[in-house]
Amino acid sequence: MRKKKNIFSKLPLNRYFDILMLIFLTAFPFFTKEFRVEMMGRYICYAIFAISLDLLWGYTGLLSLGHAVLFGMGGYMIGISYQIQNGVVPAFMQREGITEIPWFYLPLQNPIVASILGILIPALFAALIGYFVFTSKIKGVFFTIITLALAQIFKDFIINVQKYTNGFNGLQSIKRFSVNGSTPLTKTTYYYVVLVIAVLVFIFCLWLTNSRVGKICTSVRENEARLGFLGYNAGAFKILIYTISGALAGLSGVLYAPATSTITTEDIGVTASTMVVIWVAVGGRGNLTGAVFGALLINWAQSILSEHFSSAWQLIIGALLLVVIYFIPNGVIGQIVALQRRIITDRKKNKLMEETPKSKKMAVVK
Amino acid sequence: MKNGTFKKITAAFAAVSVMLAATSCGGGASSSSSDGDVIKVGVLFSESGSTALVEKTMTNACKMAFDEINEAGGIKGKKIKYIHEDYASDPATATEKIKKLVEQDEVVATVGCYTSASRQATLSTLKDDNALLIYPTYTEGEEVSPNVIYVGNMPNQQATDFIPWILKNVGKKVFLIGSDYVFPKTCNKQARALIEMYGGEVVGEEYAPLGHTDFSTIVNKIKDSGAEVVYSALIGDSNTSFYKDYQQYGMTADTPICSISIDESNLQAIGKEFAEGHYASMPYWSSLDTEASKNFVSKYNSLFNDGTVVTVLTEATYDSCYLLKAALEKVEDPTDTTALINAFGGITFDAPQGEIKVDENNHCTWVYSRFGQIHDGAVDILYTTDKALRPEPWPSVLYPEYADSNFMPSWDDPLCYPQ
Amino acid sequence: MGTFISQLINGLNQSSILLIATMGLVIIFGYMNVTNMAHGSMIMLGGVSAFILMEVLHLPFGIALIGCFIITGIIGMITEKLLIKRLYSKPTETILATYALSIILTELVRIKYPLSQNVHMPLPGAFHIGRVTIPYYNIFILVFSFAVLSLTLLFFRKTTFGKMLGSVTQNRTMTECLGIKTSTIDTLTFGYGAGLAGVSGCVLAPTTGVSYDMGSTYLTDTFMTNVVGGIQSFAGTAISSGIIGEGRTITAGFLNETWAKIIIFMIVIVLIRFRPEGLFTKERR
Amino acid sequence: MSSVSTRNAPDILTIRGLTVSFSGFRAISDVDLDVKEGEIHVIIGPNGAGKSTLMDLITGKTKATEGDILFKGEEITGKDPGVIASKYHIGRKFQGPNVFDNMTVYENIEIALGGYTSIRKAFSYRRKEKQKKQIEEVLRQIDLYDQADMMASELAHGQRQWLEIGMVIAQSPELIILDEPAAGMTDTETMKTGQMIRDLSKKHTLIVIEHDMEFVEMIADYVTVLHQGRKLAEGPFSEIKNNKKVIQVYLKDDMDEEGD
Repeated sequence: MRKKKNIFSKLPLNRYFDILMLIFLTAFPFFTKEFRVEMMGRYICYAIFAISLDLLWGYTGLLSLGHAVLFGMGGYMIGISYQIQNGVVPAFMQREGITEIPWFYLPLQNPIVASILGILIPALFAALIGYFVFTSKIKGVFFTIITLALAQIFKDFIINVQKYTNGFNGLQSIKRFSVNGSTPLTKTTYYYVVLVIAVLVFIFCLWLTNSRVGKICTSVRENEARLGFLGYNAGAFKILIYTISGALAGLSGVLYAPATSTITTEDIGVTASTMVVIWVAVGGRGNLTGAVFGALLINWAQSILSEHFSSAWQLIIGALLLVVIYFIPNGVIGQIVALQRRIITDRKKNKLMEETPKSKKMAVVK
Repeated sequence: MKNGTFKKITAAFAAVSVMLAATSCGGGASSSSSDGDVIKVGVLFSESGSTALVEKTMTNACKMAFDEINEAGGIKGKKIKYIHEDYASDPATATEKIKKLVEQDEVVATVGCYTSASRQATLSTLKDDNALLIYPTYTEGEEVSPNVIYVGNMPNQQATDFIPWILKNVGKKVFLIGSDYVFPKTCNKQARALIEMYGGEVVGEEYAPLGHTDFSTIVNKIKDSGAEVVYSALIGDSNTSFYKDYQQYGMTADTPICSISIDESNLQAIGKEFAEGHYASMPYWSSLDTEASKNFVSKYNSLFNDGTVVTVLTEATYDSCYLLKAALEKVEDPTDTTALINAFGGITFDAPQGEIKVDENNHCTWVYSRFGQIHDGAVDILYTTDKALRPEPWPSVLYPEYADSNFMPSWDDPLCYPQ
Repeated sequence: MGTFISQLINGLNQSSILLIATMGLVIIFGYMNVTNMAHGSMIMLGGVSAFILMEVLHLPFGIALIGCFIITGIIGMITEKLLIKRLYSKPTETILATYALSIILTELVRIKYPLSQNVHMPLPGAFHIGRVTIPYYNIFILVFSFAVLSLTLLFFRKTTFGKMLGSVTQNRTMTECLGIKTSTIDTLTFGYGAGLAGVSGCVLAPTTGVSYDMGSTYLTDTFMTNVVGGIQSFAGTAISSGIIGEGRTITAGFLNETWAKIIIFMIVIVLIRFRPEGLFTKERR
Repeated sequence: MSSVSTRNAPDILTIRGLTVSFSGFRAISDVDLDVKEGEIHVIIGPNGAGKSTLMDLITGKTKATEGDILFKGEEITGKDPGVIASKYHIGRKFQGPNVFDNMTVYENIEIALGGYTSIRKAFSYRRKEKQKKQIEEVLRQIDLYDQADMMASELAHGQRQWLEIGMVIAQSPELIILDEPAAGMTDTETMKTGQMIRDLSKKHTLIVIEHDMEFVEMIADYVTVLHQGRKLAEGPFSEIKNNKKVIQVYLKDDMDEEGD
């Protein structure tokens, strides 16, 4: 921000909230059971996933209902990797008469390569879809519809090529990054690895959204046509942000699969895609904090509450979403930020009025 | 200004600590009750999501069985306390919930999981924590985990008697269909081998995506193939459309559908007129005319009036609970999982379907094979095996090499289960 | 060749199902610009109403059709009054709100009817021409969907009320100036669109049975069909449902159902890429 | 060609035989137009005369059916808005404030800053002294320096109009198109806007669309009158003011409108 000595130099409230969440998450393993830590680790992966959607939807205004496709691609890369360690052909392939690891899976044997591909491939895929969608005149809603269809088709596809993906049953026994048969990371270590990566992703997104590129993306959301007349090719920026978002979604998938030791088609379809949209909507979009908060809160609530209200959980989610849309459209965190913003602006307006009473008076008189 | 910020931070800290307190309370409440006079058992079935409905009847069966056991005095004087967790039809949640049951609630065993995907998702936890899952669903086999007891039948128990009978009594040209995923494909692979072994001919094989509703194309292909019988492993609601389209597009029960994957709940949805005359095979049908079966069905129906019906899954889940009871009675210390698993070998139970037995070696269960013709929305049982059939997780017709080693690879073979 | 011909005829059935399922969306999405993610649920509601009317109250199919139209139409109007009205020109919020609505409707139905329910076939039997079989009911769906299409077109083009609907959705401010009460018109239009969705659910019910999640498969299919045909074009939608229905069935005849879906989807994406305004719409200003 | 033209500067924008029709309706029909470097060229005409459509055509928002648009002798007909803005330096302010509402005034101007529109440039952009000075200068020009940190949506209507003018200035275009810059402003604000435009013309060429005749008189170097998609007349304001055809068609219409 500009160096100007006024109330603006103060950070928005949500940044304090970020720090609190970080403190909470860092301390978390010290006072809970290991399986809760593992659970929270999984939710942090979801939080990264939510951040990736926030970049696309919150900042750029492009609502994807198929974001889990990119997430799933990352997860499946690492998942496949642990099925074919040491050149063993997994049982589900043998069952279909495959005796050798297919050539296109060979690079995935190394989990590190698989992780990198798990980020690159979703990014490339997003770029490709982005190219098709954003260089034409397709409007916002159409993008949403296409991604929705994509989610459905991709799930069908993964189930169909069961020879290579174990279809509906998904992939299991995904290790927490043991390379060349080394001992996998312990649950708590892995938790911290995920947390550190999440923090890095968060900082990266914070930088990105405050950079010129990020501001351009925000202007796409605000008024895409106007941006064109300022000399920008909005489509290129949309492809860019979709690609970055895809890479981050892929990364979250790569981290997620070892955190649960499994990845299945439930993680990639329409339902999974809409869940992440709901987290971001409830938490608040366009400020990163909301995405993280929403992902952690809703998943945590689901885990705790489902012990009591399991059959009504979907109903609760539906109702919650309606409440958010009609009463706190900015989401929980977004509402807090907006409130703070309003208070500051009011003060500023009052101050300006006090400073220039004469010119104001003149305007009224004339 | 700084003061204000400080206040806000304090407030937020307070909020967080409230959240924490709530969490630790939730954690503490259930783990504190691990005293000596109850035996805790996990029940892991979905209450929400796509398979919730099917799993509801399984949850009910657990409730019914454990309440019966407790009324009859429990196990060596100890009552069973069952803790139900919902995995929302999502395998990843199943992983989380099995961890909760094992690590926090410290259950001695869990009865649960419906889809293969959810069962497989729990395997690594079961292995890491050396815990036990009793799995009641009929399954595709080709997997045996040392931490799972498979009470649901293996495909061979539905097919080995059914297929020769079909070839002899119905027709030799068979068309295989199924939903597009692991269970139907594996079952059909075995069916194909059996058909060829008994001198039949497979004239076509088709798979429809899960939840598919337009079967006109597949029915046309069946018609063009000249099939005399259709062998079906279609799952769930697809069956409704399939049986309807089958008749709508001019096929009749003269070319019957022989299904290994429909039960009473599907029959209700398909409708009497469309299911009439077709065949189906399962270890248990609620129409079974024995004292034990009739009592079981009427008791279930009197207890639960929630739209669910008794199916093979209900029965198998009920059996699972009783097999667990028998195993628990055999061991000194119920928390010794290894001993408990070993205790299952050879255990028998006089189930509604007849006497069943857990195999001494391969963790699967000897169950009956029953098939019949659908008439007026129920199955008229035409054939029942004399006694329970041997389970073959790796069916001998496809894997003769395992026939001498309990129909499975050795326990340390990576093919045995995903590890 | 035999496969081709029989698939071509089967494709007609899928096409007419797509057409009738999409028509409500042409009105709600195309004309009113409401991205209705609850469209699938409204189809499902139609199916459930059909079950209640035909199997519980034992009313004849013809009355059930009208009943379904009225029931879902009323639910649609209530939806519009309570939820949609406040969200015009907020596309994202509309998507979320209608999605939330679809969750709620689905769950409510699931609680009441957890099992998939059978609705009897009102027109059993079929024509047999050589090896090709055409069920009477398929012919009914085909004729019925075109009848509904023509009626809707007539309604929009010829009746005063229909023209009013058209003009409200085309130019809101202008009609407001003319003193037409747009909010009532909006409610009625939405109700009409929802009613059409309900009718399609009723038509589908005897072939697929009724279950709480029956709408989900139609949601993407109908949106795709609508977008390919041009969102405001009934005729375009008719043609695009023909193309998608036939394309999918014929592809499935030679490959399999899953690949047919994937291939048609890819073609649709390419089509949208080069004709975003739909295949059969003239470019508007 | 018009005989009244006495202007000597070279053409910055030349339009020949421009026509566009929407499903048969000719919104712009065979229009010729010359805009000289450094002038304030005001386009007037009654509602529906095709003024905004003409601007849409110049800036690439709408594609012409026939005819040519030349910028400094170079064909720009049918190019994309982004290209026309970034390569040919034509900036446009829309009718009614068209700004980025949920961004601060400062950010609005910063985004508009010319020369950083490609992805690569956008990444390499840093807010150094030079850029800050540039932005602050624009903010002073449009008198929004004190409001820099306010959201655009929080500004008054007139201020939003200025903000958009500021965005156009920040683009550092050679040709600025202003579509009704003073619409909905108070008298004071209108005066201020007029002064702003006069100041701008020292560095830029401007095309301004206007309704308000007093305002036109205040700023115009040269006026073109459009009517029903055709050019009715052109010349200095004093000439136009007395043109019978114009009075008949336009001024009368305008008065009717104001009478509404």
